[in-house]
Amino acid sequence: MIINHPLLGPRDANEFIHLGDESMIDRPDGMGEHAAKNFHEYLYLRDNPAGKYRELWYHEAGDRSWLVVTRDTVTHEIFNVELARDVARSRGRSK
Amino acid sequence: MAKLSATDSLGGYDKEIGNIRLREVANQSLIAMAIPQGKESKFKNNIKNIFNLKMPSPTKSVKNKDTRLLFTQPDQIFVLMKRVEDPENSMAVTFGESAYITDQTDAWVILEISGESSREALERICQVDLDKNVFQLDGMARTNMEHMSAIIIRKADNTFYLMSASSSAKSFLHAVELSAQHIS
Amino acid sequence: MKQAHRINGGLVNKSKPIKFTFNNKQMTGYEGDTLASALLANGQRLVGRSFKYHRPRGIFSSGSEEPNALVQLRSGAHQEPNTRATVVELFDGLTSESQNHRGSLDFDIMSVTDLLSPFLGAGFYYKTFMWPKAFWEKIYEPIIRSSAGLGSLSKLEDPDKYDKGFLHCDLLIAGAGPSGLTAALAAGRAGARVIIADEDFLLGGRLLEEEHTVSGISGQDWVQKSKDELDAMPNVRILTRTTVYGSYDHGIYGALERKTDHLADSGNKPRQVLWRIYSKRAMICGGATERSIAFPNNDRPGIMLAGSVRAYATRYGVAAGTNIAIFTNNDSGWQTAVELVSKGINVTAVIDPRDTAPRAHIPGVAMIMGASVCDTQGRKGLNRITLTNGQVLNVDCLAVSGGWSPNVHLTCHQRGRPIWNDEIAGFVPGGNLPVGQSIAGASNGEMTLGAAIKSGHKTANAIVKELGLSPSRSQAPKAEDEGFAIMQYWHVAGYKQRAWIDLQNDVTSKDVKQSQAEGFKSVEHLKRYTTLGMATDQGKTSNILGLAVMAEATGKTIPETGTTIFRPPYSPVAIGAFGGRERGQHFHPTRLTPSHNWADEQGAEFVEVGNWMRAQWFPKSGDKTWRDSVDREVKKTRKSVGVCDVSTLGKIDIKGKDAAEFLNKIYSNPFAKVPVGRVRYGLMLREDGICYDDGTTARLAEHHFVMTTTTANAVLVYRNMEFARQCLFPDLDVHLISTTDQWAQFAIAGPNSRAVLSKIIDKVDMSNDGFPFMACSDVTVCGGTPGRLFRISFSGELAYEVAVPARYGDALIREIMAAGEEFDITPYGTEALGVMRIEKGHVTGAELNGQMTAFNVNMNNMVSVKKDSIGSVLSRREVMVADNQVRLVGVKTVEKTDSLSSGAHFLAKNDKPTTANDQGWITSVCYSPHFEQHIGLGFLERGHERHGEIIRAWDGVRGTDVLVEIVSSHMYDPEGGLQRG
Amino acid sequence: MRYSAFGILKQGLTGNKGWKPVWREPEPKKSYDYIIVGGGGHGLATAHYLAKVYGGKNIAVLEKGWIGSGNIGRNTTIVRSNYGLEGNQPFYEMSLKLWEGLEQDLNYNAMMSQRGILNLAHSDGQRDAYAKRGNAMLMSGADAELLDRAAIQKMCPFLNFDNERFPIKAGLLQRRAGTARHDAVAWGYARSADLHGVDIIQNCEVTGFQMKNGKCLGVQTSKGMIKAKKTAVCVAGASSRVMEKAGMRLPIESHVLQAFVSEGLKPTIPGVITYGAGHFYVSQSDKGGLVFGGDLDGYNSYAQRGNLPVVEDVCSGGMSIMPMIGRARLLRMWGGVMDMSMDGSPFIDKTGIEGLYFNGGWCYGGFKATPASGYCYAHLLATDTSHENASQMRLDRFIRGNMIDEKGVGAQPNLH
Repeated sequence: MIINHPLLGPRDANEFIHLGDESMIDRPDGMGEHAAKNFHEYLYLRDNPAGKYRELWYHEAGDRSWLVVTRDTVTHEIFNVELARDVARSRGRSK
Repeated sequence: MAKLSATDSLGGYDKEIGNIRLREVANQSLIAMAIPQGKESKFKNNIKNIFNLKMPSPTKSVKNKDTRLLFTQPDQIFVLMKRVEDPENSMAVTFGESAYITDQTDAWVILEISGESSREALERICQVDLDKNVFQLDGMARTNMEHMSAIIIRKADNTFYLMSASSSAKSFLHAVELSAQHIS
Repeated sequence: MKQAHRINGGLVNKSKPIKFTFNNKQMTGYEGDTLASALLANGQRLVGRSFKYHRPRGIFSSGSEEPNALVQLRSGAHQEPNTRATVVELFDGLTSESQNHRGSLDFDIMSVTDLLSPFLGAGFYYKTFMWPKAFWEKIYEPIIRSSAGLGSLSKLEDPDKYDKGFLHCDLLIAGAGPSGLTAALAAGRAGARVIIADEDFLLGGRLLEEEHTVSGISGQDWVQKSKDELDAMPNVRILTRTTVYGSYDHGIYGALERKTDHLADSGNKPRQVLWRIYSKRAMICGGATERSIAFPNNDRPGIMLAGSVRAYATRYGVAAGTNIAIFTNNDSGWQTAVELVSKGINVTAVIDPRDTAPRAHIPGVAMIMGASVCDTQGRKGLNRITLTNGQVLNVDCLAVSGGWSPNVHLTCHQRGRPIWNDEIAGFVPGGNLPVGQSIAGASNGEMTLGAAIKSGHKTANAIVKELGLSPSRSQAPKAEDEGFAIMQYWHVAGYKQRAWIDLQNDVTSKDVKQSQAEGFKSVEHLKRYTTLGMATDQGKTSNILGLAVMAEATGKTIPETGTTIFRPPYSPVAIGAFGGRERGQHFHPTRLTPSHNWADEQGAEFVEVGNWMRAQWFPKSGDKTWRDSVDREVKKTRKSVGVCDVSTLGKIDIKGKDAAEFLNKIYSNPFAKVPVGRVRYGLMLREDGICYDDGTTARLAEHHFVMTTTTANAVLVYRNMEFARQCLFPDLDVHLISTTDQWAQFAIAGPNSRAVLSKIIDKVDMSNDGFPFMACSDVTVCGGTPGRLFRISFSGELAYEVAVPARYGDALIREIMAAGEEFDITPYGTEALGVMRIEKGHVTGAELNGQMTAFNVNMNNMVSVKKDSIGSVLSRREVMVADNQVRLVGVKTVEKTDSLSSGAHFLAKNDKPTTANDQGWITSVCYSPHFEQHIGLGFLERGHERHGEIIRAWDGVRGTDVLVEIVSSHMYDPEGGLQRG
Repeated sequence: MRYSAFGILKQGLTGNKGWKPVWREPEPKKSYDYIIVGGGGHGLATAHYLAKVYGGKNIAVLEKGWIGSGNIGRNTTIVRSNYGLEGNQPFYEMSLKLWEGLEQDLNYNAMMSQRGILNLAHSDGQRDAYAKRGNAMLMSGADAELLDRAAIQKMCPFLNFDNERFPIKAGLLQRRAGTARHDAVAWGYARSADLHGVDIIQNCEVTGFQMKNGKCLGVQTSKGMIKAKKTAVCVAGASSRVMEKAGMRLPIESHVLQAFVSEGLKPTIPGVITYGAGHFYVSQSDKGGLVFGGDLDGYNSYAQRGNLPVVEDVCSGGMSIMPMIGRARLLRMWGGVMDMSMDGSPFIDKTGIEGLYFNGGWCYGGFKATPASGYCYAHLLATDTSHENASQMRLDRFIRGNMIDEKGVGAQPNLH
């Protein structure tokens, strides 16, 4: 596969490490209410769609960016690649 | 106590294989500079003032006679320059709060490959497109070769710098050497 | 031997004879021959035996679709089984042997299986070999296995080299026949970066094998002219002997180039190169493959594909027989007749089941319409055929054409489904081609030369436009559209004799019908039940026949019956080529420590630790065993001082205003308030609450920490920290960089370590107050070299770690050894390191194996409940902190002379070794020179409250069972006075 | 029709015209006591044991395509019981024992071939981990042997002992392990289930569940509504997609695992061999093909095909440990969809919905589990209690913190 890195352009996917669902960004508050239940759902339950899927890849052999890749799990077509840090910020993560 | 003497990763390797020349480049310092959050423009100005260079783009290095700047991460660049002692501290003085500086000189080995067939040899280990029109002069890419992390820079027409981890320098040299042998 | 079947003409170089052997028989061919064409030229008809019934087999085709003519090429370690004679280029000294027979090829005793064939039909083995039960393993299966397979491996290491590489292009053209060449010319002239690849050693495809006129000149001349033009284009790369074997995601294609296979001697260059081709666009110009017709006894040597008989005559100057009949259901068989006759080859008859002949007359050839071949004779070579009209013809070669199947394989590798085309009676690509892929020519069902060339030209020009280039104004070469009409006629039914569909695996039309009768009607069931199409030819000539016979048996149409999926590779690829150069010592990179050369000079034994090579111990003369060395290193270190290279530990520089806060989230224990100049031990959990890594982190400045990780986890820890930094806490001002390779780091341990280091370190107050336990500092060493000093201890002794830039590591170890000489300093390796950490009770990867919690290792107080750090919440789940969990303990043998072994399980004294009685296991053991007995660490149910108990360490796989006393894991200097002193 | 040597002889002498369909092709009834969704190995085995051992009646197996078309139709056919954890080992040992009697149980030769599995170790730590595992195997009643380098060299002289990057230090051998003819397993179970009255309905896709008051009353299918007292889902590879129709999210991701087979060769490799320092395992089929594989591709996929990096990685592992295979040719490569669970271990459990049961999450180890999975699932369906050997294979184990994580890599499915 080829991942079109937003900064570096198209790069072979073998330079990247795949982590999984984009929702791994949405880490619950460990000191919040229902933390145990929230962490169980966060870490273990998956939508696992056959089709469009937003997932995290890490450019380990390249610029060490974490990316959010929107990819079809049936055709492997890639629609969009974003810097995960931007996505994280847009989802309200900060410090 | 005697002062410590330095040992280069490949002992100053320099060899010709067919029409390819392969040599270790050991007289350089490599310094990582991370850009503190909120200090981007200050950092950029310092780069301009100190090196008289612009910020490198993600795929192209910038250079002058002594110094080359490489993009390595969205908030980090590498400075490749003539060898200085303890660059971390000397640079820290110059850059102050506008950069976090880490010496990387000893973490890397630098090989220079040159000659007409250098591309043909690199074709065997480098998955980046090195076509003259695509990977232009001063182009750079961080990638992997034979399971080793590598930075490739196009220095001249058929001349490339190849940088990889110093601990596996011998394996890296072997990979490049073999590529030259397999085509010649 | 005279080349009795050689005729005039052809593209072989008759001035360059080549000597070769088949079954030790000396033969001669010419440069430009394949092994198959040379064998035919020498009149060698019998070349192999079939898989199941050991039927005699001859050359069937002239390309990579060959099911029959498989040989073992070369000899010794170079022996290459199952090699298709039809694609082997002849070279001087080539040796080849037939395979799959017991006894000689002519008298194969295994051919007795043919007589038993009524009992060996489809799936027979599923219904038998079950009685008595014990016979399967001992008798039946060994017999089945020994008769399975065709050729054999030498069982010696493959002596050849392989390599890989990466190519990039705008347009990859797979296939250099008429459409491919036309496309390459069009795209090349427009300035596109083109790669054109063909599995043959010559460009031209069918133009080499058939007589055609292209743009007013002979097809062969046009090929030469086109090649010359392409050769002159710097933007075009021609890869002959290169099979594009697979289509992968996003325009990536796999191709295998045979570099030196056609040479007697590789000259120490790689035999094959496996290319990964990154293409913006790709064109499949793969042509078509001819198939046979299933008629009774259609498997004899001499029965061949008609197009191949033509190819042997036209390209190789070889007559496949002296008396040839042609059996065809389509017009191409007639063209074969015409061309053979024009070369002076005797064609007895053309037999065609159709009513009307496509031609009025071919001189000297009987035209037998409305008839089929219904039997053949000749055990080891055809000598007679019988027709449905009762005629009997004496022929030694029967050229059969059942029509042509477009080579759609590469369009299907991403699970595209081809669709049936009634007009050409074949599958053509469906609409769902891989992104960026186009197809032209016969592989797209454009069966005539004229149409193929036009489509190659048109498709290439369309691609050129998509690439943003301007098509050149040149016109498509002109060529005729020859006839290709076909009748869908698949098998000659109604006869008792077997009619072969899959020649290699011996699948007959009866097997297909039986499969249907037993309910295996889906194409996939058919394939699996009968093994149709599973042979080395991947069913290239048989799949559609099988499908057609199944369709007829079920009363369905072919498209209703379906098609099987084509998977890579297009033709089989050597495993060695996929492995490339990553073999032996170069399987993975080797990482060396800064003191490696020095340790090597000391005669150290090295051990692989991940990709690192580390000194395991340093033998001295007088050491009888490795234990002698290790014991000595431990004793001398504990008594005086020792030094060990610990550079392999992961080192991460962490800088930024929020570095402390960041570490506080990463580590389970508090890190926000570590003072500058201090080191803290940190425990890292995964988000699921399991211990994951540990190490010390030093605060060298307000905004600067240096983390150490275990050697094994360095990359993983870094990755996870980048994840936390970018994805979880994107606004923290914190920056990471790996400095593992930057620093040479040595542990100096033992009561005299301070004295040794005082000689090395410049200007530092080394007193216990000046530089206490867990202190750290930037320093200079040996008169000015920048370095770092940490007072940390893995051994439990007074100990330090000193680091300098890696290029000074070799010098520093020598200086340390010199400085330590007066204290009898010893270097120690990973074994002594392990002994001392077990004595001290420090955990490593053996304990933190990814399954253990802080609770299990008695460090639950290190998981702060006052903050939210990675893994803290889920570390508190009920089962993970239950009372009956295993806990870290120390163990000592009750008898001092007993040994312990890691991996032994704990059992109560009188319990039997059962899963229910299992109480835990031993993770690490060593002989302790300090305690003068074997000790270990392990996990035991409620172990923390069972110190003093005597239980068993049972190691069934090693056959030992010893009594052990459970003790605290902190065995050596439990109060820690030594390391603090 | 009972299969026997006499039967084959008789058929052979009479033109093989008397063979009957191996299973019926019934139309679905309006309602069943048990519906098993998924006609793969596990579903068919469940039907067999439910009918034969637990006396279940009125059972249907619904299959979307042709039976055996899922992972049992494309896998590397390894049968073994060499696990280390208590949650797994007794289950897989039960499975191996069922394999050992399978042919007699089914009157069908699935060609179970006990030629052993050898896991190579390349460091002292790996050796000790194998020893720990081997001891757990022995405790469960399985067989295990720890071999040293010399013993391995004697057994497999063709391994790389001379120029290896990661020397062979030891090996864990289970002699009773081996391979079986994967398709035949599905066919054998189908035939037996059919003979016990189970309706096997092919080309019948489940499109939804019929729910009422939180209870599952049956399934909607491409052949209409079918009611069931108990609906048992067993569709590994498609678990998430099917259970989503019941509103469930699972601790499962779908990943692609590639496998490879070489051209047929005369006997070369004695049993199953796994490389401990690279991603490679291999065996040789009864037909002579080297059947081999390695790691997952690493990304979520339902595509049933993989990509080149893993192909090359697997082959370089193979060349590293057994450099004699260089000249053997890779004939076919394919990819299957794996139900990768969050700890690498499966589920056989009730769901929170009454009448709906779930079996899945087999990762890439489902083939060897087929008999025990069917047996334990049948037990659960018949008794509504977990079989003792599957008692930890529960859906709630992550809430409770009872992971069965053999590899110790945590909640990251692509690493299991």
